[in-house]
Amino acid sequence: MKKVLAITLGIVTSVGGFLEIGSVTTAVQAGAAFGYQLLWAILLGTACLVFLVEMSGRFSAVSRHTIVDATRERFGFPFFAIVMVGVVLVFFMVLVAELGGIGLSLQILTGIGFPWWAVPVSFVVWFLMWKGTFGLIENGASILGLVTISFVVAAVKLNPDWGAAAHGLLPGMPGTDKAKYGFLAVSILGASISPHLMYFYSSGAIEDEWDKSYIPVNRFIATLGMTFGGVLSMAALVAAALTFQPNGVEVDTFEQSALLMTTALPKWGFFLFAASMLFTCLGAALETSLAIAYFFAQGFGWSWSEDLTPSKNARFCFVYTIIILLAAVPLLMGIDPIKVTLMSMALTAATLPLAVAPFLFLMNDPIYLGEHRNGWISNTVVAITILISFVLALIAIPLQILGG
Amino acid sequence: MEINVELLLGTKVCDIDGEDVGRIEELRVERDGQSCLVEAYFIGASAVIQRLSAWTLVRPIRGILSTRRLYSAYQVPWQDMDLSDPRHPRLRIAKRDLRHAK
Amino acid sequence: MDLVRDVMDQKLLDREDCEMGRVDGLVMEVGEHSQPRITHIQIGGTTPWMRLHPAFARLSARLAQMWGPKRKEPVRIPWSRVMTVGRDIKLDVRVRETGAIDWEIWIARHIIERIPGGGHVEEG
Amino acid sequence: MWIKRLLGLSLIFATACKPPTPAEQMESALSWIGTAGMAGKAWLRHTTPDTYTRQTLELSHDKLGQLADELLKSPPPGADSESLNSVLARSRKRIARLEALITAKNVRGFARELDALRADQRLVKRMSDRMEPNE
Repeated sequence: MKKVLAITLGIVTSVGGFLEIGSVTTAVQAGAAFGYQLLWAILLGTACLVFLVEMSGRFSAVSRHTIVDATRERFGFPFFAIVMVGVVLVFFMVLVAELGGIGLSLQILTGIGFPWWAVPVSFVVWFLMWKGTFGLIENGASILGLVTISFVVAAVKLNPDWGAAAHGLLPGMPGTDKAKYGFLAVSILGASISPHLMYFYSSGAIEDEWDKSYIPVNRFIATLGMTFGGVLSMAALVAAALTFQPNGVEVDTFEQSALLMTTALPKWGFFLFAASMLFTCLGAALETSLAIAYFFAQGFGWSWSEDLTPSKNARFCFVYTIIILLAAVPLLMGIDPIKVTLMSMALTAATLPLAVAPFLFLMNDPIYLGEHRNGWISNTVVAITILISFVLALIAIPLQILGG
Repeated sequence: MEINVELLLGTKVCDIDGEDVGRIEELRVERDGQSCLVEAYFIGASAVIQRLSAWTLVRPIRGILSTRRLYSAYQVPWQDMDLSDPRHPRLRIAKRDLRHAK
Repeated sequence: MDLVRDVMDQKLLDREDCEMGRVDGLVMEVGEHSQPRITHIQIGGTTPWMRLHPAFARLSARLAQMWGPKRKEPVRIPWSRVMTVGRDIKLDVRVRETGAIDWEIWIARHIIERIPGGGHVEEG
Repeated sequence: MWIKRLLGLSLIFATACKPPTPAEQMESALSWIGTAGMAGKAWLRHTTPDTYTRQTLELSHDKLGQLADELLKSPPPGADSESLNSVLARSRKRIARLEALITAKNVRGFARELDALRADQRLVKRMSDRMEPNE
């Protein structure tokens, strides 16, 4: 029974980590601008993610160590410190974007601007972490996140041309706007392969006390959970292609994205979109703050668990309290969350090699994994992901410098 | 004299004639009851592979790493290492007399 | 046993399996002719930062003077206290007596306990 | 060699940041008129809150204003800039009127104004299509 319930870890990881403001924004933008043509980027990102998440779970279940633990133990403090600076900076920006996403959802629902929501939203997120247990966050976020299935309903109701959609699963080059196409492809991959998801999942497996017997369960959960997220994100793209393209609308703002389902589901579309964004961004905000706190606690060997009372792991709780507090500041100043989102995705892409390269070593470590080491298929996938992430980094960094 | 092991890692080692040998990457120790004695120092690039426990990863592509230099490590018994200046460790023997680690 | 692979940066647990931090440094005693031996495990303070650059160590020392439990030296645990070296390193000590979690206690007392719902650290 | 190619590729992407051409501005203008149209249509079906719709119309109105100013400064080649300006100005006025009609809860007037806006959108679209070959 416990193993059946373990599926919620997969769904929460997927709903909060995969489907969040970043992937929805990029998917909707891509659909509006290029129709089905960028579906392949989501497919590729999802495929890489399935493998990486499976590995994170397997690593924790077999070795009883998280990926962060092992990164410090194998590579030593200096390398760990470099990863820490890069990763924590990016996670922080993602957190700002997610809190902003909650604020924007509330803004379109109530008409009150998102800066006003910065403090209440941050407080709620902090309070859930302070009082809640891991199980509550896990189950709550996955149940609420199921509202995103409306994306699939909307996409199907719009009668997409399945042949054309299938064609979009293969990469191609558009006739015009090559630069925008490339930028969106990079952003989609950056939004899909997000490292906080792997750290979160790997820590979650320890919080849920997985052992070797969970290896098959883990494989199933990782595949199903991430595919779930990928399908939802593709559905958002398809719905955007069918809704915005005929009207000539290029989506640049959250207000425009909110119209995603008003054609397909006239009665509830608007509210379903707002609710979907509200819940997924909430899940992602919890997940990202936890990922940051896990990162510090595991890297420095502090006690950590979302289930203990705060004073039992004071430094762990102190980290997320400070981080959430700081994340509210840019929103209070009225910085556009969508801009933060786009920037954080490009930066995620840029720091991806740092986060993914250790996988290649850790997943082949006989001391940690024994006979459960990676086979050649998984190793090839990691190698390809590292290669992709290096290319993404090379593309994303100049883009950032030039202020794209 | 006390030396911090973590700061010793990565320092360059010269042999008795001042020739460059490589960097200290790993220490082999023996636990003997309550104490922990240093048996040998490992110098060279593949000592890093050993340290990362990455042999399973490297072995299949051994053929590509044909250069002996990249692929070799020296094992220096504690008697042959002079740590009186921890920032500039020296061997008490010549480089050609060193033993390659397996 | 390989010192860097198996000991350095591993997690430390006390007698009751409480987390004590990680092996940030190891102290080696070198004599003129005697075999070198590992004498202490070093935790926290400036130790990890020194591995990055002495400037970071100075910075962390200065920050620690302004704030926190004001401990001057890194915590040192004699090697003779090591019980097992395995997945983690288990020490025959009580964590509260070593000072390894001074920061944890300080933050719990000064910040976490003052926020409603934070709970209390028990004495001892 | 491949590094050079990669750098070249990233430079191409970096040019995504260059100031938009008049043709791109035309597309943006169309996009914002389209947004106002979609938001209006959704409101007519009573499916979106009034405040949200007003805010979105206001956003479209402002963005369209900026784009119209820029298009006035550097008109797209091959387009009749006078009629373009007048149709953009008219669309803006219509969007502003739609906003007011929401406050007045005048559904019938809103529907009429929305149809007129859609007609304007088609007009701008035709202008934009005509100038495409010059790009």
